[in-house]
Amino acid sequence: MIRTEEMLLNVGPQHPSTHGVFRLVVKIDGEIITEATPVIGYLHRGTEKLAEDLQYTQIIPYTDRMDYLSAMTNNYVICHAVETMMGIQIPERADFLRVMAMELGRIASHLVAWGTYILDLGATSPFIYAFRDREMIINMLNELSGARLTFNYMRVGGVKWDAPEGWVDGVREFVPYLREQLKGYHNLVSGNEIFLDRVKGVGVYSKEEAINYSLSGPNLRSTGVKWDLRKDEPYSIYDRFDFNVITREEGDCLARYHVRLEEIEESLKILEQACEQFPAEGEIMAKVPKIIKAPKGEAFVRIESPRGEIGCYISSDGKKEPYRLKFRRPSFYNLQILPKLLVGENIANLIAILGAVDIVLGEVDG
Amino acid sequence: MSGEKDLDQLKKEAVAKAKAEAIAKRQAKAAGEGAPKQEDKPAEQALSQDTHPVEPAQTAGTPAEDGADLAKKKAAAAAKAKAAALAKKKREGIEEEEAPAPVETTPASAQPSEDGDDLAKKKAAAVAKAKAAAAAKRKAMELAGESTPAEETPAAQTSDEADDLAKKKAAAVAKAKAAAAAKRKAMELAGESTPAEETPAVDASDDGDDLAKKKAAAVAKAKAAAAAKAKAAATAKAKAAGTGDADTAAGGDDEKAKAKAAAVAKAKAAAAAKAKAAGAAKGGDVSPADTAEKPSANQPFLDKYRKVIEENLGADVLEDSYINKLSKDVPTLVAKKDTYFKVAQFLKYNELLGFDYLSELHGTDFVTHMEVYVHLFSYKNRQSVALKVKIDRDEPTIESLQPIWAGANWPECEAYDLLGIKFTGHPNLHRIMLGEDWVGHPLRKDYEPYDVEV
Amino acid sequence: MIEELLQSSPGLMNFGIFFLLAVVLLLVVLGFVTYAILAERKVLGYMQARHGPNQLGGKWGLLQTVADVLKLLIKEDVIPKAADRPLFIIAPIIAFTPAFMVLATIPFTDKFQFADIGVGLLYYIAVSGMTIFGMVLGGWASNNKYALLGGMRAGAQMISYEIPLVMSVLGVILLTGSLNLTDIVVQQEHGWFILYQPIAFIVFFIASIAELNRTPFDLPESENELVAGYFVEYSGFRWAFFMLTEYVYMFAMSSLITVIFLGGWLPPLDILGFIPGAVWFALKFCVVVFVYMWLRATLPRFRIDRLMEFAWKVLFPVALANIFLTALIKTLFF
Amino acid sequence: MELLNLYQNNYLIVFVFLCLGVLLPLVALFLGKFLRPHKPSVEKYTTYESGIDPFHDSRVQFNVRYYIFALMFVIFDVETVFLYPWAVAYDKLGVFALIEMLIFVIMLLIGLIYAWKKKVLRWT
Repeated sequence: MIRTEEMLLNVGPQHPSTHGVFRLVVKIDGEIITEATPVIGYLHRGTEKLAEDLQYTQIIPYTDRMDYLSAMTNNYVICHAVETMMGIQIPERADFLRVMAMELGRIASHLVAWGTYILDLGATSPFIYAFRDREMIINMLNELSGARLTFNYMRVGGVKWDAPEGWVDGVREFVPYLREQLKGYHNLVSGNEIFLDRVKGVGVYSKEEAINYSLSGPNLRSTGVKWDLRKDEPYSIYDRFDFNVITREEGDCLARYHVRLEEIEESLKILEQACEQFPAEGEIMAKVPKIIKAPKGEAFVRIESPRGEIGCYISSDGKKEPYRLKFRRPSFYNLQILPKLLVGENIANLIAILGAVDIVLGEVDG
Repeated sequence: MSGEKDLDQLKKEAVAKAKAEAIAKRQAKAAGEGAPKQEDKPAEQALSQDTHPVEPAQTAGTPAEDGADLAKKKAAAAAKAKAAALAKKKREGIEEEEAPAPVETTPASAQPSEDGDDLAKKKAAAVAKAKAAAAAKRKAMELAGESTPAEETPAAQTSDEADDLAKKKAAAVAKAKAAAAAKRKAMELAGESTPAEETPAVDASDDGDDLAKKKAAAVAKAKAAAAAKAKAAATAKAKAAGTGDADTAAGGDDEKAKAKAAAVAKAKAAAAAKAKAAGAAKGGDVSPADTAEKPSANQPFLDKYRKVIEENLGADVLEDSYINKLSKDVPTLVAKKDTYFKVAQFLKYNELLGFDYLSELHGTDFVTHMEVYVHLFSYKNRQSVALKVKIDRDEPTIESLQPIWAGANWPECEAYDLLGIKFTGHPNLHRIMLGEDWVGHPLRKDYEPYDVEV
Repeated sequence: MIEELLQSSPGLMNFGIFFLLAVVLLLVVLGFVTYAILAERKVLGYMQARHGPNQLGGKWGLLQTVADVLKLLIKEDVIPKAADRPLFIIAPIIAFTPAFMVLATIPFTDKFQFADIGVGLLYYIAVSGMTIFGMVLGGWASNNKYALLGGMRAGAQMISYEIPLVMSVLGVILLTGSLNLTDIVVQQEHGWFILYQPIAFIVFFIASIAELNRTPFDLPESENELVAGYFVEYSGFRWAFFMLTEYVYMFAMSSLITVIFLGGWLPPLDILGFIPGAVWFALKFCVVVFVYMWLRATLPRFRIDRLMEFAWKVLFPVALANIFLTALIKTLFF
Repeated sequence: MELLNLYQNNYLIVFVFLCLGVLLPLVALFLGKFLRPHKPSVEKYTTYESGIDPFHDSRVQFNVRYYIFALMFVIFDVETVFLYPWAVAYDKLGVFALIEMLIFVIMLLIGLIYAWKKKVLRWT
């Protein structure tokens, strides 16, 4: 009998396909993974500790750096938490601006997820196409907030800047453009046999497992759980828009791929309606005290980020800084199922499965 | 609540006996209460009240009215109970303040404290004694809390006050959430009322009895009990103050005094208009308060959760439960440390609850204690619940939820890493963020960076 | 002159002349590689809605690759401590030498050919197989897990695809009855073998991509899984030789496909015969190279298990069937 | 004689290519020595392991899957080598050789099917 040994292979933190400083120690037999141990923390910046000495408004820039691919939702979740505690009503125009910014961010994030996923699978062109289209979104958000990645756009009670002249028209024009591009995306990748071969039936988990492992977002919806906080626990003005919650039943990488791509279309629907309903004028900030002090007590809110449900817990002792701030970071939770999925797969599938989870390390490590 | 109900029954059957026993127990408990570990929530509440007089008092100020409403509205009462729980929590928050208060009160409040423990039962007994019928029982329970210490006359007063206070507190808590404001007011009131309490208390007690009956009739439910507990605690304090040196005691324990004062104030009002009148006034006052409380659409869910849990796990597994108005009205359950795992397990596997999704788990260092906050969600019922547990800060150990929800794995590691909470039964508890060589737990409030350059 | 030289008795004189001619070819090949890389980057660029290199050497970036090579030349040479030093050093040489050797037999036109040996095709296949050693050795010598996996993959993949590659050519050999590449071209005067042997062409083309380690069969060096596969530890000029190997093979393989299936230097129609054969060869050659680049811009990467199964379960039986189909048809109809 | 010369010259060319193929890397690497810097440091000479100090030797007894593919290759490559002369001389050999070769290939095909059924052809 030929004796074979298992080899310990270290994937990351400096590895092209871990999407950041994520480390995975895998035990392989040939190319088959027999055990996988994720190691995180390389990007831990202690946001929650820092926040204890910061006023609420000062925390917002820190949230930009968590999920840096959709910073708008992070901005929103902390503002939403404070507003919920203080019972602040947001002006309608500000709500629209927020929703549009968040949906643009969601599209941008899904585009990156799509592009990098295909790149992980070895095709280079879709990545560039995705970034080309994302660039347009970044430009729009840049016009809105003055920054391309770390927007720091929202404030407790509203938004920092009003939309510049013609901005909404820009969004309106962008919607049909991206719809057209999405068709191209599908033509390019979705039917490709090699692609299907690599993602179909790979990394399958059931509905029950997904729930048990606290997955959320596209990772959860790919198993058929029809749950989207925008629809089911509406916050902001999401109840005014007509859009669908995309689900797939298979629970494999292909299902996650499709959920993301089709969610872009739903976001476009929201954007379209938001452009229609956008109030011509109005305040962009509610009347809030100069120094924001959340009332004594605690609150936990959760909203739908591109990666799943992002939550914010604030425990306040009535001061201007939070007593304890905690973010429920979807990538952190979504990543937990990884060791289970990887056992028995080969290294090529490792990449496919990890890419389909769509993590952002800034978020995983907090 | 169920415990209280039982108490009521017991009270009905052998109120006098119960009273005697209750008193004895209460005394004993009072002795023990110094350390707030009463089995029943009421007891805890009582303790908390003793310890956290201020909060109750604050709540009580407004709550007195609420209490009346509570009595009327059973559901409201449930809400109140929650509110009471909140009040308790607040009290706990105030614990520091409370701590001193209890000491003072202990002598005088020894009885009250006992009441707190057995308040429900004892109170019921006391009430029974007071001849307050079944209706009176609940009140009696509250009263008992009050009465046990001061017993009949003072007890009656206190009990009324206590009830009111509790209700008020609960109502106040639920409504305003601005418990702080209420507290402050209550504290002020307490300062004033404490002295007045005694005398009015007597009247109030009478009124209280009547009220108790009325309320009891209406409230008679568990809600009252919960509220009663809170109230009882407050009353106990008040009593302590009253029995001992109402003024001094009150002065000694601002919080208590406040709570008491709030109660007293109510009592005073009652006294002024005579007990019944006062009761009526309270009722009138309360009703708005109750209505204010009611709006929470999640109240029925909280009631349901509590009911299911109590029916299956016993009445004493939950330390507290309330609607967190600050957090989108999420029903919040506070488990005891030793029942936390059981409750969590139950929340997931019970068919009626079915919280199959762990949305969030983290810990917080509240200096006096550590707290683990778990946000659960049920995809079947589309409902949320928050589960909390308080654990000792110096020896932060708690069962791991990982065996129940696989998703608790990393969050618990994170809590361990940043706060030093040890989760027993966790398959791989390691320092997930900072690495095993990191010294200290950064999110603890007493954290000192080991490396000055970091 | 070449004829005379070939007919004279071999000696040092001949060696010297051949050597000089080979150096010329080498320079041509290096030039091709330089601009093939540039072309690839440009093609990929325009396919991906961008420009590719456009700074050095004018707006076409003509000197970009030259600058890259110079940069590689002055890059520090790093041999990891854990590596097997002698093997590490000779691995790129073993990989490169056969790549250059195969060029000796390729007939670029009817006049321009170096070694016109009778078993040219067999020679090509045999010598090109040597490169696998270089890759496996490089992976092994690096003493790196990724490199080892990459080397193993390279070995397994290239030997697996070698079989359909050589089998598909058998159909052509059946038609020509010769292994001499010049003969093969000459016999295509009345129709390219791509028309007579379409199945063989498809199998050969797919297998050739795998042999070249190009997308979608670039598993040995798949940067997303194995970082860079067998040459992950190589840097500077040593790494450059692995890359050079790949591009020289692309040159050789494109030439071979042109020769075997596309009629070499022959014009597509007799009327177009006034255009020199070299031009036709270059055109066909460029089309093949372009298709390789095109595929690279379009397709994702195969998964290793699918790749191996594809070779053994699809290509190999198809190639085998093609041989007997050809033999049967030839027996029955000709 | 001329044929022999031709033959020898052709292989002389192959030899020239061999020499050149070896010389080019040697010369390039040798000349590069004068151009490139040499500033060693410990980190630089560490094996790449995704940014972590390498652990666990990479030279281990590896999965036999690779080995089995190599064996398969030997079998079928030899088969192919047998096919080559047959193909070249097919015109002269005729149908009889075709049937003979068919039998030979079918026997090997049975081997392939056997391996297939034994799941040897699966990478995982």
